[in-house]
Amino acid sequence: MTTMAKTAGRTRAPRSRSRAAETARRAWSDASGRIAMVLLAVLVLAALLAPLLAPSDPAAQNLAAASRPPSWLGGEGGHLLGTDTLGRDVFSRLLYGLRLSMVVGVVTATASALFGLLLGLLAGYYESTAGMVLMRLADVQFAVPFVAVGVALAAVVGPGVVKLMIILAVWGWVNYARTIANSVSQVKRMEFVTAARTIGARTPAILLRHIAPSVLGPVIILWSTSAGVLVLVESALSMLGLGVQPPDFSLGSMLADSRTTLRLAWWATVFPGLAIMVVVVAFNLLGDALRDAFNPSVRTEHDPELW
Amino acid sequence: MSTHAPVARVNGLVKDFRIPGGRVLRAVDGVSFEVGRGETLGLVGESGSGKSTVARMLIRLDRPTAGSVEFEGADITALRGAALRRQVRRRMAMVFQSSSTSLNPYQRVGEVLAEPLRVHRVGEAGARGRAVETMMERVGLDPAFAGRYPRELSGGQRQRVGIARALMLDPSLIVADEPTASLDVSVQAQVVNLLQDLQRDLGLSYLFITHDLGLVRHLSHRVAVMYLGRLVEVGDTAQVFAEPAHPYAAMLVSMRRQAEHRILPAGEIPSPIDRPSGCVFRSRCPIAQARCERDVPPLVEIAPGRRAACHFPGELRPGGTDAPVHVPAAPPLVAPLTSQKGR
Amino acid sequence: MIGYIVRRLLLVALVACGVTTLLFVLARLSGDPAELLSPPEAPPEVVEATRIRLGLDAPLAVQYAKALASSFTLDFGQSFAFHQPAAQMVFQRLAPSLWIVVPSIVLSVLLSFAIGVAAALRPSRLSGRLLMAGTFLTGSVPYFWLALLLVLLFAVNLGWLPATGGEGFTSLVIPVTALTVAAVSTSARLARGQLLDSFGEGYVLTARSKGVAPWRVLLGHALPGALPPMLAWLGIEFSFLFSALLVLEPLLGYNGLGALLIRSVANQDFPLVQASVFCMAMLITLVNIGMDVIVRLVDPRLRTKAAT
Amino acid sequence: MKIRGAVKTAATLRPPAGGGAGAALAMRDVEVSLPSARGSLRILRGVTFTVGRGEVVAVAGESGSGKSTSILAALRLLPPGARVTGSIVLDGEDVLAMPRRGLRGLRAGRARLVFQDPWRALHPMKRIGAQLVESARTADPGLSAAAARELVEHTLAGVGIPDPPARMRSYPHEISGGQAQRIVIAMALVARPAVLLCDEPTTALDVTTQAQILELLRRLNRELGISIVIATHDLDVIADVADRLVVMYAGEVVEEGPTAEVLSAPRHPYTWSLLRAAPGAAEGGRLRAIEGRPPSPAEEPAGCAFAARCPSVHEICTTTRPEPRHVLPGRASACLRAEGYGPVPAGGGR
Repeated sequence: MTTMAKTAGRTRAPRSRSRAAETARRAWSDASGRIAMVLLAVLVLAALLAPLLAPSDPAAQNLAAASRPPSWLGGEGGHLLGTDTLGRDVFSRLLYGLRLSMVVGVVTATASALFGLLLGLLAGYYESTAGMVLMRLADVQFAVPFVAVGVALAAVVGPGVVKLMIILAVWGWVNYARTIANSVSQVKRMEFVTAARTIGARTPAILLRHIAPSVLGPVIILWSTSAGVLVLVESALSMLGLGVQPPDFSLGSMLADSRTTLRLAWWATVFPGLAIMVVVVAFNLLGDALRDAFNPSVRTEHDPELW
Repeated sequence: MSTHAPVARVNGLVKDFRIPGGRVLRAVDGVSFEVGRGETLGLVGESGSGKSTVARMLIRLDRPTAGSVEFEGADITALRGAALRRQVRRRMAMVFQSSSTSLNPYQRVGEVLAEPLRVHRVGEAGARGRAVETMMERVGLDPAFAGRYPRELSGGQRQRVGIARALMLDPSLIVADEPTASLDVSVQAQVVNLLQDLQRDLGLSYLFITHDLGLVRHLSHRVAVMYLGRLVEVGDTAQVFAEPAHPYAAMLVSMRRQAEHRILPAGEIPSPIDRPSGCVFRSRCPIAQARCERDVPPLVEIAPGRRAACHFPGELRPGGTDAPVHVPAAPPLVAPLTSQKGR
Repeated sequence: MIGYIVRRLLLVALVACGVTTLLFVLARLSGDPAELLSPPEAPPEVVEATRIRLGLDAPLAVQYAKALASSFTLDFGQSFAFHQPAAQMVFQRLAPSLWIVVPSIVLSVLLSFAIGVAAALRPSRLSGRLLMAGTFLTGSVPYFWLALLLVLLFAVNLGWLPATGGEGFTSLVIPVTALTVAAVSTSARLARGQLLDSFGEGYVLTARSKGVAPWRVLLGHALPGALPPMLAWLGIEFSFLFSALLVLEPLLGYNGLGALLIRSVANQDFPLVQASVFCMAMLITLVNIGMDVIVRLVDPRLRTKAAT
Repeated sequence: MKIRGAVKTAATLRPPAGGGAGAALAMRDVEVSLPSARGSLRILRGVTFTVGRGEVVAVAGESGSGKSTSILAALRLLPPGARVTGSIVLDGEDVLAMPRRGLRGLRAGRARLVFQDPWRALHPMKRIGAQLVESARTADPGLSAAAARELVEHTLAGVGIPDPPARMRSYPHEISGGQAQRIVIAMALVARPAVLLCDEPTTALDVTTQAQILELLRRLNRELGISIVIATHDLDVIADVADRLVVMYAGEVVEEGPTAEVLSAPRHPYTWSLLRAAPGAAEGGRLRAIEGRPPSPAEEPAGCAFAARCPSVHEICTTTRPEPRHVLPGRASACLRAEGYGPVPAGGGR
């Protein structure tokens, strides 16, 4: 074979699909993954296009049109999901509330993922020193219920959405770091890491090129589920009046606002709650699909036999 | 084959591991040997004998508790950082047991092979690409596989990638830790042939770790036998297999004799945590005497080029000759078909 | 084993220090601790008196040592709002909270076990998939929202249950239901996954190859193998339930530790905040240590690892 | 030199309860397909072989040849979703037609499995004694707990375990590989089985331990008359244990016959190539590798599965699928050109 022919042969032979592309393809081919992605796309679009989609100003009060049931339950004024006790259109508020909830979930999950990834890599690689410190820290963090700290911190620094996100992100990294440190301490014992050492690769290169790609899967899975959890936590804190402060509002603070008027306008409580649930379901489904995509298991889709 | 100047020499290597409970496990206890230029030294032993730990100390993945490692005339026992990379990492390479776990699943074959060059800043990107291509052909891989991931290759192909990676920096010594243990016999033969061809063409030296006696006999010039952290016998392969001096070596060798001549060891291999006093093999040795319990037998020269650590070298011999190797006599058919019924 | 327990109990001390430090720093961050530790809107001379009485004029290191000492003696001072020792109040309020948490844990364990086993036995059939889809949905329900809906339905509309706490057994129904629904999902999914992994293990194949009856393969071989991670999860769940209580108790007007903490934060009743956070942290840590010990008792591999 | 350390003969091992006429295991035209993401994979393609009573038969082949699947299929212990056709008769029972309860009885009392990795086979969280007692009592439900313990103790002593009562109190992770494999064998023996199916019983073990375990198996066969089937990838290991050899390739039986004869004068080019590839067979410093690799279970070669790697391949081999047939008395080969292999020397050359 001549060199030219060889070169031609090489260009003809396609590079195999990258791991990332392959994983994405697997996640998409999974039914729940597809549902999750479509659902999330719809949610993100709804949040982004809220100004276009919302039939009315979400903040506009109209006491004359207060507590109107959803239009399909015979409510007047054509409010799709009714109005709250101040006469604001629930559907419009839902779209705008979704924005803040999604931002809180996604931004804080991403921030704590990045922070946790960095620290987890170090803690897992230097198990006996940095790892020990991290694990003890995690023990302490773990012992204090998050809401308790959130409440205490919010009392000290005052409520507010940015502060809330910072608190959530700082509190969340430990969970990431612990998971990642565990994965790293497993991966670093694998032969390909030893192989990298025998060719003289330096520690940063080993961490970034050899270990990090292997733990990225767990990080992304954790990111997805924790985004859902954070949406929940934000609404929980908002319920206690410690999250988003008026005039801003999230799905959680909509719940908080309407809970005292449950008798008058149940729709103002039910629909924001449902929306939270849909967001959480979407993130959880995505997490599940990604988990399967990252670890294509040999477990067959057949019932186990125990006889 | 072994020439005067050894490429590597280990002297009195000791490795202790701290284990939970404040105790110390001595995995390797005073091991000394040398690997000649262009030579294959087979390191044989059962699991827990410390052979892999010796290899890791030789290639300086682990630092010995005591003893020294010499490589290409320099003491490399305590090297670190840039000096370690220059004197050891560039000149000594390792081939691993499992071809599936020793390759990063997230790197394409081309990246795996280019990495040693990149790490040591050898050549430009284009030159590296050509070097990778040349090396792939050298080890019998289609260069088109450069864009593939390891999981897309067969076990034998992956092991070829592992060998190619070890060769990228043109090393003088390759430490091979059971490189064919995970392969089927037919594929093992391909890889072993490749390793031998490379040795012949490039003048490589191998430290070949294995538990497969047939393999060690086939490809190593000299053999070193380890038992529970100690070296019990070293010598020319043919001589050790013909007339083993140490009872443990005799026992191993007898496994290749016909059944009636096999010497089965008594009981189980002791735990490295509490090794027997005196000679480590005495608890399973058929010819152990009171003396073996007291005195540690030193590894002494019993004949030119032969060393054994036994108070009674050569007294236990496997009987008989080698069991007939099943080399089938009949050649495969090349003649045209006679009966073409073919059902 | 004893050594292990002792070492784990050292963790309690560590957590105690950690939590105290956290609260100490929080108090300093929020401005003048003397003001924080005085009743709200106290005149300057009262604040000054508090500062001297509590030793807040001393150097920070001395104050920190004192804070640690007071944590270890469970002496958090008097509550401003209730004029009682804070620790004592916390202990009084602990019981009502446990009345919610413990039944929720027990119920969720039983339910998730049943669901997990049932789903693991038929992962490919519709019933198994439906079970998993069900836990998926319940796991995504905001528990506080669910509690509100339950109130709306059973208290407001039907009038079967009291809408607020303090009415004995019936007022437990709504919070326990909400928490159980929230907790069951993750544990059921964990149980299913662990069991399915266990079914693939060599020892299950061995048991089947011995001709062991199917129910014994399940209960005697597969289940023990799946147990340790499930037990470890229980400790984590306990922590989660306490977090949820902080939201649920004030929401449902239930007089437990959670409501107390939220109220004292609002009141700036710092001794009470300190006492209740400390109490929760200790409780969660002890439960987790208990779970670790049980896991060790169940799994002999961990036991010898610790011994050698 | 006296050979020390060979396992002592123990009178406590009792012969199997079963017995009678017929083969211990007869597989005929067994096809197994396993479901996978890309459709079903044919793991076994018409496997036929017989294990006579009191015989030791080795099923040899490289990874993916279907040897382990054959062993598991004999007890219907294949992964869920597997489809089996053909006929499997184990200790006189039609395994594929048997009701579940009956099959469980067969597994419990008459045909037992020994796995490759003893640590994986033993439950890590249960004491060894409990696992063996359970084994004895599923085989014989009438056995009292005390009697079962006694039986287990005796059997453990019989397979060469020192201090059985102490071992019964230990957990699997506390013992060495050789002991663990003896214990797994003892776990099968307490049932007094007529057939012992071993799936690579020595692969996970060191070479000297390997010899000890094979010695034990041979003794069980001679003294108790247990029929033994051993799946293995190492022809050397079973050379002097097995009476007969079944060679498998890509889910098919390619050759069958008395061990010594097959090893010295193979009638199938795969067996021939495999033997030549072993390190001991090298002449002139090079091993004779078999180039290429076996077809994957997803492929369906039109002709002989070995055709692509065969040194004596002929056009017809790529189009016609060879069936195993008797080429000599007691010898079967699935090669269209088996007759061209010359006469088999008397006595098999050993």
